[in-house]
Amino acid sequence: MSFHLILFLAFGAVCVGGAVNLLAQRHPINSALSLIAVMAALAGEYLLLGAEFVAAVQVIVYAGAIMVLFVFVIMLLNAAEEEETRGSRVAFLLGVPGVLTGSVLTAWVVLRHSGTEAVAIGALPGHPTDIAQLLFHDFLLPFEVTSVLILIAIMGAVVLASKPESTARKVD
Amino acid sequence: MNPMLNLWLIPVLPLAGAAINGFLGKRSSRHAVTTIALFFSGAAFAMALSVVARFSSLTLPYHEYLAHWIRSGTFRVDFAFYLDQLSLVMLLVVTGVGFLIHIYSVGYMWDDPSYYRFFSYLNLFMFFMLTLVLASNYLLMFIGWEGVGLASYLLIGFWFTKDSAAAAGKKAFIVNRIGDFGFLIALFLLIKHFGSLNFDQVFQSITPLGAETAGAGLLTTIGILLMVGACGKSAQIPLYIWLPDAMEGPTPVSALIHAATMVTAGVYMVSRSHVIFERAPIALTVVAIIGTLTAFFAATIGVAQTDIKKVLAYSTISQLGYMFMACGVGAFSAGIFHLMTHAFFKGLLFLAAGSVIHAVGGEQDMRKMGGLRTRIPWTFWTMTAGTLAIAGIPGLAGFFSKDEILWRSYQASWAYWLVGLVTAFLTSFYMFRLWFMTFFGEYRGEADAGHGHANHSAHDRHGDHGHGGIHESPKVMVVPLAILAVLSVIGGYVGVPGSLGGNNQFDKFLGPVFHGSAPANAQNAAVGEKAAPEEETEGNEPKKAASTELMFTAISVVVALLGFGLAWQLYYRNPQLPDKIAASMSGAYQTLLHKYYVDELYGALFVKPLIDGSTRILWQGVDRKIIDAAVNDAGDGAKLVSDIVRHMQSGNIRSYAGWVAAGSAVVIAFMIWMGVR
Amino acid sequence: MSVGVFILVSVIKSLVVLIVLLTAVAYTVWLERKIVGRMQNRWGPTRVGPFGLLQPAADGLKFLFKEDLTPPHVYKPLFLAAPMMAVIFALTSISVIPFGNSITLFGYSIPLQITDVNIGLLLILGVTSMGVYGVALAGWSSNNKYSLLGGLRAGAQMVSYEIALGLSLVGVLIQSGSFSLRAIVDAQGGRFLGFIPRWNIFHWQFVGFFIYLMAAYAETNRIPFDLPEAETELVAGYHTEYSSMKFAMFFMAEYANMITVACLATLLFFGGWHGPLAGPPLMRALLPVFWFVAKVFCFLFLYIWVRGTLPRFRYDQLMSFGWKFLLPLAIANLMVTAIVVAW
Amino acid sequence: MVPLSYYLVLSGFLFACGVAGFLIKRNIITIFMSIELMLNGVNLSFVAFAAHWHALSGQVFVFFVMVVAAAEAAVGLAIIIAVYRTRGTLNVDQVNLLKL
Repeated sequence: MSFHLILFLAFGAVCVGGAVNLLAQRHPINSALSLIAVMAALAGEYLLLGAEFVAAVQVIVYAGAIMVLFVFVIMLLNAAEEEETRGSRVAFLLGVPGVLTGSVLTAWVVLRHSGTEAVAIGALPGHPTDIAQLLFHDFLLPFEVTSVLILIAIMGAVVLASKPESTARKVD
Repeated sequence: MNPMLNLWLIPVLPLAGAAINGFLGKRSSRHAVTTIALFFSGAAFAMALSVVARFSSLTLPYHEYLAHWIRSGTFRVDFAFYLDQLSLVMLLVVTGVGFLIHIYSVGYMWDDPSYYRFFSYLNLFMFFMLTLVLASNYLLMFIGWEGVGLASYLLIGFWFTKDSAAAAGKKAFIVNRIGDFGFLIALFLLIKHFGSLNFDQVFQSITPLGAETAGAGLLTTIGILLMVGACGKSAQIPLYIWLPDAMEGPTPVSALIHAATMVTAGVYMVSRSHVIFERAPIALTVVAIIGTLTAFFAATIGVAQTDIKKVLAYSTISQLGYMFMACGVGAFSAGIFHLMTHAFFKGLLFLAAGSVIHAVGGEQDMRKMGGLRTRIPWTFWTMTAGTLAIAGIPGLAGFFSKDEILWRSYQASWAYWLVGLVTAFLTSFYMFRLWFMTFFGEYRGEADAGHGHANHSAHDRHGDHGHGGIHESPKVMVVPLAILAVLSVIGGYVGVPGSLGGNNQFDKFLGPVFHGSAPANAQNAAVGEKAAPEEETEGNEPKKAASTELMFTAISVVVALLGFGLAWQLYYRNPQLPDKIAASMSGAYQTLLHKYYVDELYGALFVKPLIDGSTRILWQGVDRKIIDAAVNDAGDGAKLVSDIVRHMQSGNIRSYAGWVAAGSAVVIAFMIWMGVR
Repeated sequence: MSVGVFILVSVIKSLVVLIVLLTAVAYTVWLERKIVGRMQNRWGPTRVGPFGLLQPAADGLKFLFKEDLTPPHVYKPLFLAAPMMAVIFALTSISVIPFGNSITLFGYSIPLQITDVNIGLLLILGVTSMGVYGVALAGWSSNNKYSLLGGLRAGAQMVSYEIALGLSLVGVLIQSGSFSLRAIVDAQGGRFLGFIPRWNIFHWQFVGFFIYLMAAYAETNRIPFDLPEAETELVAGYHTEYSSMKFAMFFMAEYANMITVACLATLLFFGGWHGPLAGPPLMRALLPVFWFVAKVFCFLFLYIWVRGTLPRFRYDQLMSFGWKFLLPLAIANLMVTAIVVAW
Repeated sequence: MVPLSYYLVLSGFLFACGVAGFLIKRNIITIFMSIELMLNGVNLSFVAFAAHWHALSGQVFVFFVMVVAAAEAAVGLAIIIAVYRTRGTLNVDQVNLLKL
């Protein structure tokens, strides 16, 4: 029961708890917060895996930006608790067992077929410079493509979220 | 080394004329159209003459490679031309007669609204015919073959507003298809077994083979199939039915295509393939029998016809029968000889008939003619020359060629000779019948010109210039008549048989083409002997043969005179007699009048079942019940299925997600299963 | 050193830093009140202790003993959690800030920094970005339209300016190719042509510093960007409904953030603890800390000065300024720096 | 020392939870968050593999995934706002105009 394993289990527990809580909570804002917890814990896992940069970016981008957007939208639309519907009950009765069995099966297979090779702390020094090397040399094209993608996403978001009446006002 | 002849120009010139007239003629004046058409056909003729001029200096056969067409493995077909004595003869006939008929048509078609179209078609026909004649391989020949079929279709249906014309055109086209089918199969067989379609290669690979006396072999099959094609094109039994209807076309067309050139393509093809036929006795016999029967039957039918052009049509068929008879007995040169002379006098006859029709204002029924001798002297005298020639009156072209054929057929079998003789008698009979009915006795038609106009529209509508009554044709029509008349008088002297003091020039001329190709093996007695007399005629032939030949000549002359006499009896001395005879033996007469009901027979045998079958089975059965039904049911099925499946499209996002998840779950399960296993 | 000692030292360092920081927060408040008072031509706090020096303690006591009331209709869990989040994130970001070279005590060389991770800067950025939640959730959970507006404003404003902030830092990062704050500071040692200190501000990064300053003000919701808590329009925005200690937490968080930002500015643009060294060894050991604190103090003074001087922006002005001016400028600065460094 | 498989199981569980959330939740926003959860699970396995195979590219992929997630979040949230504006609800069960 090494220190490393303890940390892993701690963060993992937070992850699992957050994920389950995301499902359990009825109010979107709680789900959002539990998701943030999951992401923070995941950042911890990344640190354990020696990927400090990824961990930092995880916190900044996911927890710091994307989830802020979610929370922002939740506040903006003042989302209320979700109400039960017939479809939801059906989905619940079907979905949860299915997902549980699926995950259990996967876990079983993975554990059954995985050797005992372990991952040590900092086994791979994910130093920013190395990552930069990869990102801007080997993966330059995908990088640019993603940049274009995100540009398009920005424009799409602007267009979609712009109020129709505002455009109407522009017209007259 | 051969001088460059530019043979390819000969077909291409008329093509150019056809193109120019076809595309620009509509807007240009009649004179321009005339100039174009005459220039290009004349130029072709001039080229042909130049070829003749340099012919002696050529080493035959002369090949001219133009461009490569099909190259597939070892099999190759080129746009290449081939010139030997045979094709030279054909070349001269086609260009010469064609040119004359072009000239004639200028006068004949002058008033036709689509004058340019006529000449465009005519030039097109020249192009294809020349391609056919000059081709150096069967495939190019086939192209010309089909092309002339097309041209004849276009020209028969030239007045396509007339139902009968359109129908006749279609009939000709379809019947020819049947023949072409056989031809094509023959070509495929040639490719399969000899890997080539070039005349040289095919014949070289065939020459070593022996004759198939044992029974029907490959060559026999090919030969018979080729003969089927020839039957289609050259209107032989059983495919002759299209030619009489083809008279719906303008008379120059009948003269050029359906008498002088196109219909003789079959004969040309057969004699071009003589190497094959000489090794297939059975095929030869088939050819001979078909030719003989055709000659006889067509003649009998011709006896009863009253339409002047129909008479000539049937006589054409029977003359073609003669030619095939000649080929069938291995006397290819004789066949070609007759082909040439026939081109002269039959072209002449048709043109003269056209002139007559023109004179009487579109009337084609001989019973409405008569006494035209004095009214249209030029036509009369030229037609007389033609009639005498075809009837086999000594000294004229038809005499020599027909006599030659009869003599050679006798050498094969007396049966051919006998039927040929009867046919000769019938020929002279119906020809003189036509002659008498047209030119002698009283004029039985209405004299007023106005009536002429009335049935112009029904028939050749050439007479739209209000001509007053009966009148001689213009110079431009008469001159070709005269030239052809001269040709049909003297044309025979190129091939005077030895027995008559000549030494068969024509046969010698064609010698290199036909001789020396006979199969080597001895048991092929039939063809061998038939080939023998030719060599003899060139030199010291035994007096016995000469005397017998003379005797036969005499017999045929007598027969011809008999025919003349009978016709004189019936149609000049007492013209009412024929009706009595017809009444007395009406059964036979009706049969003849209705051409042995062959058309009706074919209609009942092939056409009607075909139509019914395609209506009931193919249209209402297959098309409606299977094809349409399949399509409709497919659509309905799709509708049905999607009607069920669309409930998956609940529009509910989560349900979609559920489907996706389920699918991926299945995939994962499969992968796990694979992994675990 | 052994794990035990390591843990011990870490704990001690954390405690020291925490105490110092909280004290600093308290006295920054006092300082602000004093200076703004002077600027507005009044005394500021004078009664409690000399120069009102004990005022912070008094405020602290007041906050502690005031009634802690939770209004009805608030979403309780978040209403309670929000201030804590704010404080936690504010205090966390201090943990990677170095405030001096390593000193040697009892034979142990101890870096004057709680922990030196090689991505310290990123960590700070991340934590500060998390700081949004405190404000936003507070505004939302207190179920009050002014608060909600305040929260929304805070969220939008922080997310927007975070970009400019990050980009303004990238220039520095390019120049000193590391995320470790200590490394960045070390890269700024030395001088240009003898007398100009080799600080990033003098080393092409003055534009970057300008951008950073603006963005930092917005991030900390200080005037002229304090729209989330615009007293005049939103009646104190997101913390309208908060009282006593919970309000104090927001207060602490704000000033802690100010200090953090000031420290960062010092470290990134003003050479951290670099400064003239002289005197006996102990003094040599402590002078860097002094320089560091001095620079941070300057920045805090600047903060207060600006607050006393500038009016508040309008919200659309704020946004257009951030997106249409600051962001392009930051990108341009980044490009120029990249070119300069590359060449 | 933690075996690789532990990380994989964890990521698998997170992914499964994401799927479950997608299936069970009614609120569009929560559904989107479930998607983010799935992406995070995938990221974890990426990083774990990267550490296991000593190949940094795994971490690079994580960045790409983050970019995609960011784009998706931006557009998705914009869509959510538009939907809310037009339909006045965030419940996916009531956003079913496409239903037959």
